[in-house]
Amino acid sequence: MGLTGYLLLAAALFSLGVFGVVTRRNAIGVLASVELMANAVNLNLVAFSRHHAGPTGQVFALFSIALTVAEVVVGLALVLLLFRAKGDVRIELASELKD
Amino acid sequence: MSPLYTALLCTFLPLAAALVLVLVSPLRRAGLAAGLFSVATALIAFGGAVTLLLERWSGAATPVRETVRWLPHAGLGGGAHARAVIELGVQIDGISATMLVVVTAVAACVQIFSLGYMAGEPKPDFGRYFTWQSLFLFSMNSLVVAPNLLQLFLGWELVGLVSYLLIGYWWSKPSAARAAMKAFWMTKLADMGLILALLVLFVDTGSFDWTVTTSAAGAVTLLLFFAVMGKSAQFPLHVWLPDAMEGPTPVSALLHAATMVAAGVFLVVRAFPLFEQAPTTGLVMAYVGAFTALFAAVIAVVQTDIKKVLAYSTCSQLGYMVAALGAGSQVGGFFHLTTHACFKALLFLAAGSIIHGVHSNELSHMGGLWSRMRVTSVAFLVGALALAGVPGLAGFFSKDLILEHVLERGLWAPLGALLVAAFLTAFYMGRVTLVALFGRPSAHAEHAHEGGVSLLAPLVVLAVPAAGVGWLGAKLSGLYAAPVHFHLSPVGMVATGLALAGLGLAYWMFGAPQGGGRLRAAFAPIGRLARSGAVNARFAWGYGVLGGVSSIFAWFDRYVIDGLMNGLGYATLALGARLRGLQTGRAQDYVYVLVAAMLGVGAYGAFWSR
Amino acid sequence: MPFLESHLLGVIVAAPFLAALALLFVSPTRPGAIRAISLVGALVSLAGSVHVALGYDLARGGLQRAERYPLVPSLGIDLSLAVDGWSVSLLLLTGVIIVTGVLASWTLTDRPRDFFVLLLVLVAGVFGVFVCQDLFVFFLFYEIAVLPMYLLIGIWGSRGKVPAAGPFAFVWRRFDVGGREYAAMKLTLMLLVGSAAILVVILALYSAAGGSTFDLQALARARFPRELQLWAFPLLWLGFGSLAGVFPFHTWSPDGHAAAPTAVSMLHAGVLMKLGAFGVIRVGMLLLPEGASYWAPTVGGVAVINVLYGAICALTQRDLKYVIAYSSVSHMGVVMLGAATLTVDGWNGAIYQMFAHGMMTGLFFALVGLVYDRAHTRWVPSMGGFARQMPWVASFFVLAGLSSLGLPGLAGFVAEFLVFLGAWQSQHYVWALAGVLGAWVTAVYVLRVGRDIFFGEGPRSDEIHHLTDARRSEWGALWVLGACLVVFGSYPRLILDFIHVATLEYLPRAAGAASALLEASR
Amino acid sequence: MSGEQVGFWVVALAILGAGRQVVTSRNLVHTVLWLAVTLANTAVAFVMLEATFLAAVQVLLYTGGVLTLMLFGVMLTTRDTGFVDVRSPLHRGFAGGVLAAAVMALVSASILRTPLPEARVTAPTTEALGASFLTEHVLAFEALSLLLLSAVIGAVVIARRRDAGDPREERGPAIRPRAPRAAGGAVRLGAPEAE
Repeated sequence: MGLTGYLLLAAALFSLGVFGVVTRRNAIGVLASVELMANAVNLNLVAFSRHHAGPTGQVFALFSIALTVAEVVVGLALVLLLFRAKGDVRIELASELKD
Repeated sequence: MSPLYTALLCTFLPLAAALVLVLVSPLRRAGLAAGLFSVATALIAFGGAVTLLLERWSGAATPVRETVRWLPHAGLGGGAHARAVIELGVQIDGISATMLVVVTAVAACVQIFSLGYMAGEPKPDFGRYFTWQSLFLFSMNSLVVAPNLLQLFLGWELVGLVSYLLIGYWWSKPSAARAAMKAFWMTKLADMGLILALLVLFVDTGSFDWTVTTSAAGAVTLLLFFAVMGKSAQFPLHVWLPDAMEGPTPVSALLHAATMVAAGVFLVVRAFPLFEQAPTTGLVMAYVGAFTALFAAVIAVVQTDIKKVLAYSTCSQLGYMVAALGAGSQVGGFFHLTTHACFKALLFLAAGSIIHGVHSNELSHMGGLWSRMRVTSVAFLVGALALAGVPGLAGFFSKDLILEHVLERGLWAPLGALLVAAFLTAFYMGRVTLVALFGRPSAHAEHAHEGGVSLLAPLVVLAVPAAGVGWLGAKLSGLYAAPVHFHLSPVGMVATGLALAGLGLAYWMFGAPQGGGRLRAAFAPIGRLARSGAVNARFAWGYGVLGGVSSIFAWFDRYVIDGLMNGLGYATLALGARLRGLQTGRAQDYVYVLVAAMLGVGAYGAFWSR
Repeated sequence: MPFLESHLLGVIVAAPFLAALALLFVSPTRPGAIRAISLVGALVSLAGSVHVALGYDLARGGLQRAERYPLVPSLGIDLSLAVDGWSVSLLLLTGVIIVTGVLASWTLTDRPRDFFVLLLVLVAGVFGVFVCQDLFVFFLFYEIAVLPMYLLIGIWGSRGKVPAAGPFAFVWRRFDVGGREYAAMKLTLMLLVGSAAILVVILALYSAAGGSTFDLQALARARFPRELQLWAFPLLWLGFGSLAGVFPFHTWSPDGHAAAPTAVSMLHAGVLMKLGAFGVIRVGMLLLPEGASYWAPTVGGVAVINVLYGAICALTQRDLKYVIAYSSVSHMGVVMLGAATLTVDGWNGAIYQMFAHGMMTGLFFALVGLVYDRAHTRWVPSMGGFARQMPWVASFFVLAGLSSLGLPGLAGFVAEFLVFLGAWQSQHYVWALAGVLGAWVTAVYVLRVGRDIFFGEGPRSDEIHHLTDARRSEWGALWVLGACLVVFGSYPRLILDFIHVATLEYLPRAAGAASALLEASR
Repeated sequence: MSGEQVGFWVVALAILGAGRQVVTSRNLVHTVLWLAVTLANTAVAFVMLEATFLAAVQVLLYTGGVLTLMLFGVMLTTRDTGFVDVRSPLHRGFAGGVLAAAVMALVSASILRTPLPEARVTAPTTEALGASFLTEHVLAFEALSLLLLSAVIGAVVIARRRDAGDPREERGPAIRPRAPRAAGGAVRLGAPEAE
């Protein structure tokens, strides 16, 4: 299977992630959607590495995975904080951005 | 020592003294030691100046001129500017050597006099006084040895500064603080002329030298003369000079009689080659100078403060010099400057001695000092007679020279004014002498007594040139021009006659006969006019206008320009309040917009931008 | 130390940054250590600047000590540092001002650590602007220098009172006009709006030059199309000009300077305003010579307004800081005037005026801070006779005043004289006249305010007592600045030679365009 | 259709199907479990791309570590609501669909328009990967470890319960809803602080 197929697969996965990020109400749901997007990116990186050249793509994918882990950790911590503050984790509760 | 180094010594030694006094606080605060230190440097400078003059005197020396580049400059385009340089340096020739001697001599005398006169001051103030004195000597000397107009301007401004500092010496007195400020404002206003003249000259010729030929001579000289009017107190910019008498009397003697105010005249003497290229300016100068001579003499007649009389007299005499230079007589102007420096410094110092004895400036508080303060009185008398133009004394020779030249040029109106001024000069000096020295002693004068030796020695020393320097006219003029030999001209005889008549009138009115009551009544309106300060009022009015304009501007800036900016901010805020409805504060909505925007940009970049 | 020698410019820029960083690890309760670290950071920069000046090869001229650290190579953004004659002089100025600024705020007790951190970051930005040869990083440093001002004024500022009046009086109900937060906000907003204009031009230049480099030298060789130059130059002029106090965007200056604490005023008026003027010349006139010569009459005309208008406004101010702030507006006008003449003397004068005015206004604000600190008021009519208790402060005030009114022998004169000379050469006679007149008006207000504060009879307000003269650290600041005024005024070639070398190299570009313009108009 | 292609389609369908469940499932526990399915299938895709090491990491780190963590999160926070997420309003779902479709359209259009190399090159060995980590990318590697460390510390700091003595904690909210405050300066300008 060629590169194009993998890229299209990743694009589809990414789009699903976008959909989830803007529609899910629960913060953990949003987090899961973000994971989908990150996963799509990793898929891209590995596919490029396979069809293009050298280990750099895989190295980046590894970095990306590690970063995602860190992000999940911090994200979950924030979710916990939100829960403790508001008693719920619906994401619209965190609307402090509005002045 | 070569002339160059001597000149540098004369200039920079006083600067070094001033710096030491500024930086070494203990010395400055020590009072008398600071004074002696300053006097010593002044005396050394005087010695140097005398050597320089003597070298010229013997006729062996050629003019010395050394310069260094002060500012980098590179004119665009070719011509004169390609080689133009901006430099400072030293030029020693007959004029500067003579002037150096005059300046350092008077300065040394005044500093010695100050040792006694200012002895009652608190020690730190005493030190400050001598710091400024040393700084003055440096400034004045750097002006005198200037090789070009730029350096002359630098020195010119510096003496103005020292004048400000010394007039304001008693700064806690509001009137002194105001007078200092006023003097600076007025001279600075006039200095605009000098700086503009420099610009015109430099852009036209690529040089600040006064020896160049320029097509803009008229503009340059008129601008220069405007500056001279300020510095040398010519009508109508003379108003600061009488106020400047707020300073200590020795300061008045040095700065506001003998040297600093003469800097304007000195400028014209130096830049004479430029002035010769502009006859119209000469005419203007002759008229302004003659009018000032007359106008100030009239006012001097009615003054009751001895220093004010001398101040107006200085105005008047400076008018003489300006008129002489306007009439094309470099020698006449400069020679009168020299003689005037001697006898006017003497008069001021003697007046200072009197004030020291009487503790008052008012003529009515004096009287009968001849018997109580003999040395001072004799000195004052010599100065007064020299100023009045009594034959044989210094003023007689120089005044005669001036009148002769004015007559030669056929300037009838200025000649008339100058002759009347000569009469009035003799009259008011006679009046002051008779009232102060021989009048009925007032209560103040009862206990008057001579000061110490430091007060009297300078008087004695200065009295000699005040009496005799006139006889050196031919030799002195020979240092920088064709020697002018004295001969009594008809106009000189007329002037002498008028002077003697003036003295006689003064004797009739203020001496033993005490006559002329009706004449005195005739003078009363002039007195009122002088005291009301009509010219002064114009300037006060001008200052008020400036303040008014400024208030309007400031209001405009605060409430219209800045108000506009504030209004803009206000409008932005109002707009922001409207737009706020679009903000939901939900992170997801922001993400949505973000992604959509990125999509837009990406789509544009990928598909439409090609 | 070869490393130090080859990375000296980087060290100069980094030293204040590092000092600020180090301060973060110092306990806020140890003001002594905080001050010492700040002073060391400032001194390192100053020493570096002096070393750069001493090592600058005048005979060779041009850019020297080039250092290059790639930042974003794909966009052509490098942290590239180098000095020319102009930078040398301005580096020295900045070094002196930050050292004296730290000395002048020695006695600050309110949150000293945060204060010094911000101050040092600010000055690092200033150093960066002066040595930076990459347009993008130039802008970056410019912003770094401008932004801390908001906090510095907003937190440590003081307030003046501006009564409501005029056609916009309704605004007063909404804003606390004259308050420190108002002043900080106004300053920041106005400068940011200027920055936006600058950024637009920078991006336009970048793409017009091929989109591969931000290097100033390369951009200067790029020869931008005339249309671009004609619209881009005024944007740059107003953008940078808002910081240089160009009329009518000067109105942040009186409020900002009045509200700012001493050291901040010193830095702001002494150095930061120069960044604006420097930007106009360095970016505007050198990259857009045709635009510059086309707009020069306008720039000069507005500068004339600045000179006279600022001076006249200063005349009636009763708040001491407002007097000095307006005088800065007036003197920055002289800088812009010199720049607009497009002559060697004019440019020399403009850069030298930056230097001289920096020293002078630094001294002024240090003194004003001292007076305010002792008298607890800035209201001039309530003062008087202060010279009795503070003779040295009075002396230095007169010295600074004399320099500002252009007394020969002090630095201000040299700059003004050269600018006037340039104006006359460029045949804009009115500019020279206005400049000379402005100097006279300056004499009027400076001497008067000096008299009202220091001379005459004692304080007119009963609330003023316990006046004391300058203390040790303040004393040091005053002497350094005062000595600089005298030394660089009597022997200006110490600095002017550097400036001259750079001017001779840069001016032909702008002037060449000017003469071409003249040809075209014939 | 080669066996490999068949494998690709199967995996692709599995990934997308599970992904759809992740974003739509109402039950949060289900969401997380479906996410595990997606990630595991991605690991399979990695294997097909001959990135075996990565596949292993994916399974261990993601499916093993992260998902467990997320399950904990779900359990802790949505216990009371029975792990059920609130339904999004219809318009929101619609808008999200449009956005996702747009993303898909744009990205796939870009992919299809770009000439891509379809031929494979030799897959990098795990050894090469390791070498690359410790030579060429060593700085990034170190930086990453720092990042992980700080993330862990940050998470602990953020999520840490306040000391029992903290009165704010007793009342519940740790972040008190503050009085409306200026975010940008412009608003602040309008609300002068009394001095």
